[in-house]
Amino acid sequence: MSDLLRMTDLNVEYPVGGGRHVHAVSDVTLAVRQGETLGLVGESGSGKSSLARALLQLPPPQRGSVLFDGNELTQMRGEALRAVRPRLQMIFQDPIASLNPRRRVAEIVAEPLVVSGVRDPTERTRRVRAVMEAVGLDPDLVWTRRPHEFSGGQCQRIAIARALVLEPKLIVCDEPVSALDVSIRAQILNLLEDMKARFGLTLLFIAHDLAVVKSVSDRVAVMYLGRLCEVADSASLFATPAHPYTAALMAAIPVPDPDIPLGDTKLKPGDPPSPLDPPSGCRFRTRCPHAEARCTTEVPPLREIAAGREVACHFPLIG
Amino acid sequence: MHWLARQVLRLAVVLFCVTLLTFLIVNILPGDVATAILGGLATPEDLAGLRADLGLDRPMLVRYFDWLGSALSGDLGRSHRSGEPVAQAIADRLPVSLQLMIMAQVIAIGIAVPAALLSVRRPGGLFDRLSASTAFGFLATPSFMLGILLIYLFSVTLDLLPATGFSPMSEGLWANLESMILPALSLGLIEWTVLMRVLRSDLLTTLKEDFILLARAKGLPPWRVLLQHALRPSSFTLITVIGLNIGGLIGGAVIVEQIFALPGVGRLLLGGIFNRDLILVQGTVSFIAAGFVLVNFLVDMLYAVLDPRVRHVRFRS
Amino acid sequence: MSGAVSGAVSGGPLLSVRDARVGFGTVRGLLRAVDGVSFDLEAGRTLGIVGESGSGKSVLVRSLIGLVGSGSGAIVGGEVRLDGQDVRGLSAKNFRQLLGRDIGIVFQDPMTSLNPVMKIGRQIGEGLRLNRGLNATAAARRAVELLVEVGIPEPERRASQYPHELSGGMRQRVAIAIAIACEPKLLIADEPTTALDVTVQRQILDLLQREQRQRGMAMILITHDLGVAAGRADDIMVMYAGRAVEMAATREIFRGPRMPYTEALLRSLPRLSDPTHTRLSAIPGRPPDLARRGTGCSFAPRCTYRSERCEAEEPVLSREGGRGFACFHPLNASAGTSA
Amino acid sequence: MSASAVRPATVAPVGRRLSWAIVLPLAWVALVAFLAVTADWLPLPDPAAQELILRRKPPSTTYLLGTDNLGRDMLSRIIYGGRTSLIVGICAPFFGFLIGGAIGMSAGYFRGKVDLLAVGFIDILLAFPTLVLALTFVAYLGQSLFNVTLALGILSIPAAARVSRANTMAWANRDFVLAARTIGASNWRILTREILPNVLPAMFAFWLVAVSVIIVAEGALSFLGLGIPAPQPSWGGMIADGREALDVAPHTALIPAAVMFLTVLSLNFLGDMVRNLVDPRRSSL
Repeated sequence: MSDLLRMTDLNVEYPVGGGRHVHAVSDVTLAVRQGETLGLVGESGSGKSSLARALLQLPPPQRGSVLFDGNELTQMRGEALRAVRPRLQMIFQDPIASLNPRRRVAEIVAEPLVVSGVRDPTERTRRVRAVMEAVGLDPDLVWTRRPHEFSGGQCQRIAIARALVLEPKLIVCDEPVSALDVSIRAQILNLLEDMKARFGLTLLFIAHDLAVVKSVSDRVAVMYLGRLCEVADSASLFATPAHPYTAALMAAIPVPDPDIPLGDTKLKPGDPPSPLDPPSGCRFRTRCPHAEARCTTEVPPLREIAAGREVACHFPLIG
Repeated sequence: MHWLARQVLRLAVVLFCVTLLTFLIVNILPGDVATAILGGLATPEDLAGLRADLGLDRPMLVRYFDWLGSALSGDLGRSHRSGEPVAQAIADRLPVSLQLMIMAQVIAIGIAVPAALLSVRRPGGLFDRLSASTAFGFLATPSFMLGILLIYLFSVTLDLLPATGFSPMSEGLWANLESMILPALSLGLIEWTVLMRVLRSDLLTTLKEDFILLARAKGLPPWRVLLQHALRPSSFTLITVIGLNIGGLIGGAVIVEQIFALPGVGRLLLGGIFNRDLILVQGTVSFIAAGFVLVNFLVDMLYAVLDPRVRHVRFRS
Repeated sequence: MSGAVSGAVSGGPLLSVRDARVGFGTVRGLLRAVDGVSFDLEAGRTLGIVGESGSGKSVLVRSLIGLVGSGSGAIVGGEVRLDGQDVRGLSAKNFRQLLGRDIGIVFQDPMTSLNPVMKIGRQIGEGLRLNRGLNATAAARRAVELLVEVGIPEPERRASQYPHELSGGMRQRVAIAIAIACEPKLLIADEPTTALDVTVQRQILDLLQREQRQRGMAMILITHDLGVAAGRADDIMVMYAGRAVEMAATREIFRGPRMPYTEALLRSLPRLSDPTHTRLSAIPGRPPDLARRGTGCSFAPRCTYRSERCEAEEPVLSREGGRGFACFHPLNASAGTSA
Repeated sequence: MSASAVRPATVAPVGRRLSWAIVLPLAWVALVAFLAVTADWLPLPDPAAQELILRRKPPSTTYLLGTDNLGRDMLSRIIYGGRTSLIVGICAPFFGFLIGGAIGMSAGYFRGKVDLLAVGFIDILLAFPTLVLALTFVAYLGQSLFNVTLALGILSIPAAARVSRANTMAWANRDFVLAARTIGASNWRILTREILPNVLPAMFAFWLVAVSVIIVAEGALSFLGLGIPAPQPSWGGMIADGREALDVAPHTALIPAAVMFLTVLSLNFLGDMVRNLVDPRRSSL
């Protein structure tokens, strides 16, 4: 499979006042293959959302390249970038905030068509109706209503319809179900899987919930404090995590089964460091049970330890 | 102290722009000053002489920097009506204006804070509705109207207090207060409404916070929850508004000093405007604007002292 | 065992709630946020209350301790007994005393549940001074001890800091220190880890559980996360649309749910043990509008087992062998026969 | 997730019901506006016509609201004064909001250097106490209806800019703006189609309040004798005139004061109501 999206040495920094900067994303190199779902896992402060925004050039990253479908996005500006955007869409965490409260549902879903120059109103109506039906919204019922008349799950369907109407190649899903109620999540996850099959999509699926990520992702990348820890196919990553952080994350997950004993995270006590002032060397070393002197001085590079398995650790748990 | 340095720099820039703008307004706007001073019957020679006297024949920017230079050393020039040094004229009248504004502010805060605290104990209750309606009424009353109503009520009808005129502190504290109470009320009775509404609204927001629930869960009685937990985090907008509203208070003071014939800075300014006393107006307006900017600068500092979150961000080395 | 929720156990439960109701007057009519919930909780046990947003789980618990009510337009009903004492009958002063001494609370977001402009030490000591009669010095000393106990390094320095100077996990530890300061008999944790990361969540839940066991407190753990409840609660009460729809010992709930909603919820969860791209069994529809509730079972419109009776008649919570469920067509009938 | 459920549902806002609290202010403002517009066709005496023998007459059947110090008909002067107040009150904030709104929205949306410039500009205008700047402006521009409107319009720029900037910033951070950018919408389209419709209601509510503030400011200028020039009637000027006869003919000051009070009060009521409709949380200030 070929790469649809390739980020190389991506760096995102932003100022936080007082002359200080957050290093939100540091030297991330990651590819998303045509037709796959790549899960991106991390806790708050891991830089996963900054990464998503940077690859959409909103705003562009400070350093690094983003190669999407043959276009180097970081070199593009204005009109040229706008021409690429329809192929690269995004779904947001808070579905209500991602819809303009003053506009009607039909207008919201048709807006991408208007912006990208579909002038014929009947053509627009046809396509909007088609995509609404695809995501399970009844066009006649929702057409003239406004977002606040819908629940979070319905709003997320509207947002998905808006992302799909231009028939994009890649959709970045930034925590698409974490703001939804437990009983609604499965509906939206199933819908994303259906849409992926139907429209031949490639997905970059960002979430903090490992179980959710596993259920949809072919491959998974784990981030910690702005750096990649591990990239592997979903099955082997969850069977035998190679990075101590991945292992800790998996052990920390509360499992909805009282007969499975709580796992041991093996983490050193203490909270995650602030992304304002990340530790030297390996950023996970302050909590890592296997940390040695080398981890303080030397940043572990992301290296391949087995076929399709990359890990950034001096002392990986396997291999 | 990176932040502090930047704030001081900003203050300097604003002060520079403010004085420059005042200078431009007074000098560029139509209406020849010399004609205004000497009247329509003056001869061209007289006019030219006066212009040279006032330095009006030199380029504007040169004049501005001249003025700024002497202003920085405390010399604001001389009024060309009375010949009095402008700085001296302001200094003479400043105590009256300051007393008026401080008294008004004390009245405003003294009414606003208890009223807001009592209002939020039962939002929508009798006291809340009563104080809200009263505030609404006063809010719709301009200070010049309130001043006249107070004179009508306390001087004309009840004959309790003097209608106009000022008694300095040297004539005794009571005589002084007697002459100041109605002017201060004219300002304070309007000002409190704004402060009360701001504080009430912030208190209501704070009272919905979880930490208030936690304080109640500790078993604290309602008044302690209100005073120890809710009041301080709710007072930051109030402080900002007090600072910003000093601008309105200064404007109100100009009017009130005029109504009650108080010899303050506002009346000095009005006299200058009516007499087309260029240098006096330039000096007074610059002085008032600079004072206002400085007060807001101090309020901003106070904010950082009172709110540990802001202090944390600003004074981190 | 399930004795804690079955009620009527000799010696009497620590907390006993009967027919709790909370209603809010809204533009669209009375919103029944909590509609007739009863349960008992014994000392030393943990009750997990599980439900989605709007299920009424937080409102229920807050109403028990008088934190919903005056001023918010809420109408609160039902009977609450703590240690056999009728809580609702107490004078305001006595109630505050009870609240301060016997009940501790931890809220969801430690950012908003700590006073931003008050030093941490003082926030911990405040309750001690009020309810345990400690003077300022003793309260300050005790506050530092409590900070040590909840695992905060450099406790003296932290005590003189403000909440924003601490990380999220540390703030929640401080909130726990405040909650346990007065040695309460009942600890209420309202979504205590929802605002935290998984690895931090784990530490906080461990801390809560340790304190609860050491002190023999009863704990109510409110959560929307079935995983959190599974690992920490002795018994579980599932709430849906303001009502308790199922109550049982934790293992029984997860092994053989009787109420179709519980089962559907469990089945809709993605699990790490399933292979990628396993189709999830989603629950269709969404929770009902509490201000416009019709007759019948609230879950009926989304339920695969529904009958005409479910739409016409409201099932009451029936108790059967120590567990309760509100359903006309209970599942796993082998554990008992349907009502 | 569950915290939102705990927040008690807000009780139905009083303003939403069609009560006397809306009807009366609306009726009063409508009456003042109607009379101001139709004044030329109404059977009114010339507001400038003096009748010194009939000065300071209390209200009677001939002179419904009495006469002033110079024997001019008070009713006529009140109505024509209302025309002045409304022209200045409506036009000045409109001008200020057009310019201030544009500045504020650009600053709040683009941030960075644009924001820095705009905030600096606002800071400098705000550094002058409003009335002092208005006085200076009018004194040197010359007293006329246009100049008074222009001066007060300029003075409403910073307030308008602040309101629109704060609102724009709040909305510009929403995900729907980011969503509009991901589909390639231009800044102009985002500002006009996504943000403006959300900022407009707050601006409208603020405009209503600004109208009453400007009416008061115009009153203050006229009161000090620096507003609309003499024979033309103005409420502030009438109050100033009436002040001289407060002991013998209090109606000459109290009637225009009452009219102005009612007008400002009504506008504040309507402004508050609109603001509550726009944003129930920001119910005051």
